[in-house]
Amino acid sequence: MAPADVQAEVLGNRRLSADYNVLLLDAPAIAAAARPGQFVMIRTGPGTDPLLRRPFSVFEIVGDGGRAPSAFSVLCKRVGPGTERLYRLEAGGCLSVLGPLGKPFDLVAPPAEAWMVAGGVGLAPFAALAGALRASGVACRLFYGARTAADLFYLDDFAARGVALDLATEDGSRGTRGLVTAPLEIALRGRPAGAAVTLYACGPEPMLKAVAALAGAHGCASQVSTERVMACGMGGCYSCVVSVRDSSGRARFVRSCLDGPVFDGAAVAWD
Amino acid sequence: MAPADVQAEVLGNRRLSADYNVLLLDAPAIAAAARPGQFVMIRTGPGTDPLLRRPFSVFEIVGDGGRAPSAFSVLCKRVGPGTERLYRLEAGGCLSVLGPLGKPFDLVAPPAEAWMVAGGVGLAPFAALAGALRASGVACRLFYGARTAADLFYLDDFAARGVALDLATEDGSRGTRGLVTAPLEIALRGRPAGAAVTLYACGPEPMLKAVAALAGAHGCASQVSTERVMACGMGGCYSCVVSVRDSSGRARFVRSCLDGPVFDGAAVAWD
Amino acid sequence: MADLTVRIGSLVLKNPLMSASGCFGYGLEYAGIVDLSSLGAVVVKGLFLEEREGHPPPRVVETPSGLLNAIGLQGIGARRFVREKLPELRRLNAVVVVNVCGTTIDEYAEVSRILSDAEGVAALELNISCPNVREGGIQFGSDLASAGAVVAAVRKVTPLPIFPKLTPNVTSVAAFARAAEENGADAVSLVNTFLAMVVDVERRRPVLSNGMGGLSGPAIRPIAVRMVYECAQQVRIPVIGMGGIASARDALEFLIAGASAVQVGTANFVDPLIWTALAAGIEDYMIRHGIARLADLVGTLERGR
Amino acid sequence: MADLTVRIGSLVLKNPLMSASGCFGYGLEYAGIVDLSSLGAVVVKGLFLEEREGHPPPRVVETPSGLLNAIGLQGIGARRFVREKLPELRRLNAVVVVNVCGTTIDEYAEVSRILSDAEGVAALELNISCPNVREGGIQFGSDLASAGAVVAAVRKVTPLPIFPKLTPNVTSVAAFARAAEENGADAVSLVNTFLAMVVDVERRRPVLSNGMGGLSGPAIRPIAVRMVYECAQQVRIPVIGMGGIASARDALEFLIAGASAVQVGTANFVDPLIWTALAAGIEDYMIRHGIARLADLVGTLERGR
Ligand SMILES: Cc1cc2nc3c(=O)[nH]c(=O)nc-3n(C[C@H](O)[C@H](O)[C@H](O)COP(=O)(O)OP(=O)(O)OC[C@H]3O[C@@H](n4cnc5c(N)ncnc54)[C@H](O)[C@@H]3O)c2cc1C
Ligand SMILES: Cc1cc2nc3c(=O)[nH]c(=O)nc-3n(C[C@H](O)[C@H](O)[C@H](O)COP(=O)(O)OP(=O)(O)OC[C@H]3O[C@@H](n4cnc5c(N)ncnc54)[C@H](O)[C@@H]3O)c2cc1C
Ligand SMILES: Cc1cc2nc3c(=O)[nH]c(=O)nc-3n(C[C@H](O)[C@H](O)[C@H](O)COP(=O)(O)O)c2cc1C
Ligand SMILES: Cc1cc2nc3c(=O)[nH]c(=O)nc-3n(C[C@H](O)[C@H](O)[C@H](O)COP(=O)(O)O)c2cc1C
Ligand code: FES
Ligand code: FES
Repeated sequence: MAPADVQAEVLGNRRLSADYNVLLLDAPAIAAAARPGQFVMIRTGPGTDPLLRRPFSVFEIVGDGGRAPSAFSVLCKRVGPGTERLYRLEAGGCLSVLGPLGKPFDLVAPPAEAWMVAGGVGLAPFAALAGALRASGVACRLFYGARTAADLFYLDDFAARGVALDLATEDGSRGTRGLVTAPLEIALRGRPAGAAVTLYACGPEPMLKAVAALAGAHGCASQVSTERVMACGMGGCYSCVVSVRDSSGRARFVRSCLDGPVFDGAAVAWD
Repeated sequence: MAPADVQAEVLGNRRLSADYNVLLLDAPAIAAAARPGQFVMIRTGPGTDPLLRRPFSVFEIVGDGGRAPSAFSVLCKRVGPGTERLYRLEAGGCLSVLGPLGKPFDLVAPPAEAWMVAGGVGLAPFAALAGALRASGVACRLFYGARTAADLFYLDDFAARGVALDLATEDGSRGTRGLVTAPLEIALRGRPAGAAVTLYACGPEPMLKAVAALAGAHGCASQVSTERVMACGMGGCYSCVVSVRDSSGRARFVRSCLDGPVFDGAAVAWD
Repeated sequence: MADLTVRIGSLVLKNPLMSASGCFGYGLEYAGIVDLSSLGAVVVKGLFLEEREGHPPPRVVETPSGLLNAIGLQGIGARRFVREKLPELRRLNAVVVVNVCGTTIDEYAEVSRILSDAEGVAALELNISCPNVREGGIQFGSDLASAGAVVAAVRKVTPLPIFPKLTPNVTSVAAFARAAEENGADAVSLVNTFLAMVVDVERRRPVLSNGMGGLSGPAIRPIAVRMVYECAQQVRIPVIGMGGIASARDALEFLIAGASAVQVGTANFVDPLIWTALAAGIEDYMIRHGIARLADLVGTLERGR
Repeated sequence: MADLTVRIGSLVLKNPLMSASGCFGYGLEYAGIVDLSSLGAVVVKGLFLEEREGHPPPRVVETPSGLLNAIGLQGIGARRFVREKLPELRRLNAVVVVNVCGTTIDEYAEVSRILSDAEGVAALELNISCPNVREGGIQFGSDLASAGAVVAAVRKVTPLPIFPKLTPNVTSVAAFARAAEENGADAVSLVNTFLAMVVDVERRRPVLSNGMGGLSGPAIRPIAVRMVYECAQQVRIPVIGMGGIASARDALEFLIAGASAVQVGTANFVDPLIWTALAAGIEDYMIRHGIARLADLVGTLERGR
């Protein structure tokens, strides 16, 4: 399915905190085609500084009642000039949005369980993923870590979808104190022998690497969503490469915008 | 008086038309010091595209009841990316504003009359000028030309200050059809012999040149506000030069941000 | 309707718009959203004889109105290109120009021979200007004799139009354009990227893994326009201009300064559908100015005010 | 408190921040809002022996994240400067560096002599790199022998520290830095502006009255950083870096790449009060990284990841 380049109206900008916001974008062509784990490239404004589009995961896919999806949202964390602009946007504005792009997550089917592991804004691909998995009856669990309790968002939404939550904060203000991989490891240890679990991970690279290692150690599959600087998002520039082992075990640079951003955690040649 | 570089809050943005707006800026230091004909350099937003500040005349100087001026406005015409940003600003935003800068108009005193000649957004310096002149009892007349009737602004305000209006539009939709210099010439011809009139002009360069020529032909003084690309507004770059004759009659390039933007129309070496 | 055709050596292009090498993959990546046959030519990623891995990430970093890259010419090599990409490009009626790389003069010639023997390559752009590989690339492009030698060697093995791509990192680009012309080039293309560096001040290391990289994008446009003007003044062969083109107005700057055709690189990342707007904008300009043929616009810059 | 002092030849500056020539008038224009004595040095507008009118407007045009200028070195000449500006600059305790221009080697020497004889000039920056005047300037700066000859001639007539200002419009800036060092320069400063052009497509003429101009501002910063790095690798004398510095972070890029001091030009137009923020930002960085003396930061870039 070819991506679309649309002028999307901003239907709403919900500021979750001083740094996080959720933009709801009117973009039926993208919303209808998007699969969980895919991303869009957003031009944050006019002019040439910032110059490039910025990649964002498709967060929620919003349907119009029972009809086809007509809008989708992105969860943004303010870290620089591009996300600053997105944070300040008002409803009614317009954005160039190109997508959906990249390879989505592979969806498991029951009885396999899906355990999602999110670090910070790495939560972004999991609203859509949880929606799709729950719709096909997959048992879902979300391991979600952040700096502090105030940076944990959308907990009620995941809970309402029937996703079990395991929280962790670095300052211990909510859930386990420390990294989210700690409760994950405990859960992996404690799971009934033979229960098929696939780990889905999105967050800082060290977390992805740790999740892939845990998956390996506990005989689970893992799908990790990588994050590289992406200049084009379309396969045109070769900026976004991730080192991935091919079937012969040789590590090669592959474009994460085309062959990812989701990769088999076991195939990534972590450095 | 040294200029100030202030972070001015936008108290209001009145959009007069699809292209014109008036920004009211909270900047007591500038408002109190500004004299009619001076300008400010405004940074239209963050980032490096657009890179430079943009020069704008001080339009209205707004007092706080009887107390010292606390705010001033600028009249903006949308012509490019910088003015586009200013057009879109919302009240509550902040702008870097440097000023007041440049040489103001010399104010005449009664019985001399002041005839202001404005072309389009060249109206900008005349609200403040009319205010100052009327306060000292100078008879004022405004010759004001624009493309079309809808581009003539603030007529009631000038009228309310006791300024006589002579309008011209290129399409004839209001006032004389054609350029504003036509009614000006008629008025100059018709004025009582010996009546001292100073012409104040701001607008496109051909208009300034014509006004200076008319002033010369009719034995009036003229003060013209020139418009050059200005990179710094402070005398640092020598980008903004106007060719002006010195006392010996030799034309030299002088910086319009320091020695202008207001010049004696008779001294400018028009090309 | 204005006549937008462009002639480069024996090649006639339907319009002056080309993708810049390395900014459009092998073309096929964009086939889903761009009609490749609507471009004057599709210039594909630089190819050596063999596959290349390129540099580790980070490979790019954004700069004010610019992009710094050190991809390191990751690519599938000439033979795999002919086998795996060319048939599909032909099927889509793309006019294919291949950006030819080499670490030796022999490699340039060998890659050129392979591509000339294949069906469906319209022209060869000789990349003697890549700042991101130690061997080859800019090493040939910053020395007049070597640059000439590469062109002469390729000229011997191919009947295809060839255009060396010049580096801006020299005192006189025009001297290299003349050397290219004298050695049988059908055109020259310029500019490749400017050698540049961004420092990560917290880590006190270059941001890019390779250290330095090449700067592209609107930031460099005024320098590129100047260089295209200088070259066009000094050679009779066509000049293919690029560097920061992001709108029809930008493309017109290059054409008026003397470019017969233009390439778009970085701006394609921002706006992959840019081609239609560029073609329409140029045509609109020509109609507005009463210019029937593109060739009548090329190089019409007047000096002085 | 960190030690920000910088030594350039016999000169000790209180901090590494200098105004770039041509971007700060004669300094006095800013005296109302900037304490001139708080700058490491005030580098004033380029001066010939005699007054100069410069080019007709338009003299500048904005480009993406850059500024193109062809002022044409309008100035009051060395003698009037000494008479009319220097006394006030001394009164304000400014460390004054004069940017010296010439159309002949003799003129460089004569201007340097006049300025050396005057009381209150701390150093001379030799402008062998202005792209905007036909005679002099870049003509000396793009030829190794002439560049060396200018430095040697000025060296003979002045005891003041001298630093030639290098043009980036050459294949190897570092070669010019070496030539400067060999001929007795106390430092080199770089970069001057990049020769460039903007075309007014409607009028099919250059926007600037002079045709071409020099590009400055953040757009060129990554190229300037690379050149400063290259020069610092190849000479032992201090390098004074500039090109697009607009924040403390930007200044730190240059210092880490090897500049002992930095100049700020275009960004001063946007933010004339930038100096305090720059000094504070550099000092803050040094404290945060446990660097006591600025000299311990200069040139600490590590290569590789
Ligand atoms: C596939 C994919 C999906 C993504 N999904 C999301 C999402 O759903 N939500 C979300 O918020 N983000 C997401 N991201 C990340 C997001 O794209 C970036 O946060 C965004 O591009 C930042 O843009 P910016 O202009 O705000 O900041 P930038 O300035 O572009 O980048 C800020 C970061 O880059 C570093 N940086 C920039 N320049 C330099 C330099 N010169 N030296 C050193 N470091 C530098 C900064 O330190 C900082 O950490 C995703 C990324 C990818 C690849
Ligand atoms: C002293 C002074 C006072 C002023 N007062 C006011 C005022 O009160 N109100 C007001 O609205 N304006 C005023 N101006 C004018 C105002 O400063 C400009 O309109 C503003 O700077 C435009 O900025 P911009 O970014 O919107 O457009 P820009 O893009 O900077 O400029 C737009 C104009 O420049 C031309 N231009 C830009 N780049 C090029 C190029 N490459 N080739 C050819 N042409 C080009 C465009 O054709 C266009 O006409 C004043 C100017 C001066 C000098
Ligand atoms: C990511 C990237 C990769 C590039 N790869 C190549 C290449 O393989 N061969 C080549 O000749 N030029 C390459 N270039 C240079 C471009 O083709 C072009 O010359 C340059 O980017 C200037 O044009 P632009 O400003 O429109 O991008 C590359 C540029 C970029 C940004
Ligand atoms: C308007 C303007 C005038 C300049 N005049 C001079 C000059 O007289 N002498 C000189 O050596 N450099 C001159 N320069 C170059 C600057 O000193 C500096 O080298 C260049 O602008 C790069 O720094 P920046 O990007 O911080 O501006 C001038 C630059 C500008 C923008
Ligand atoms: S972002 Fe350009 S190839 Fe992936
Ligand atoms: S605008 Fe810089 S000197 Fe006038």
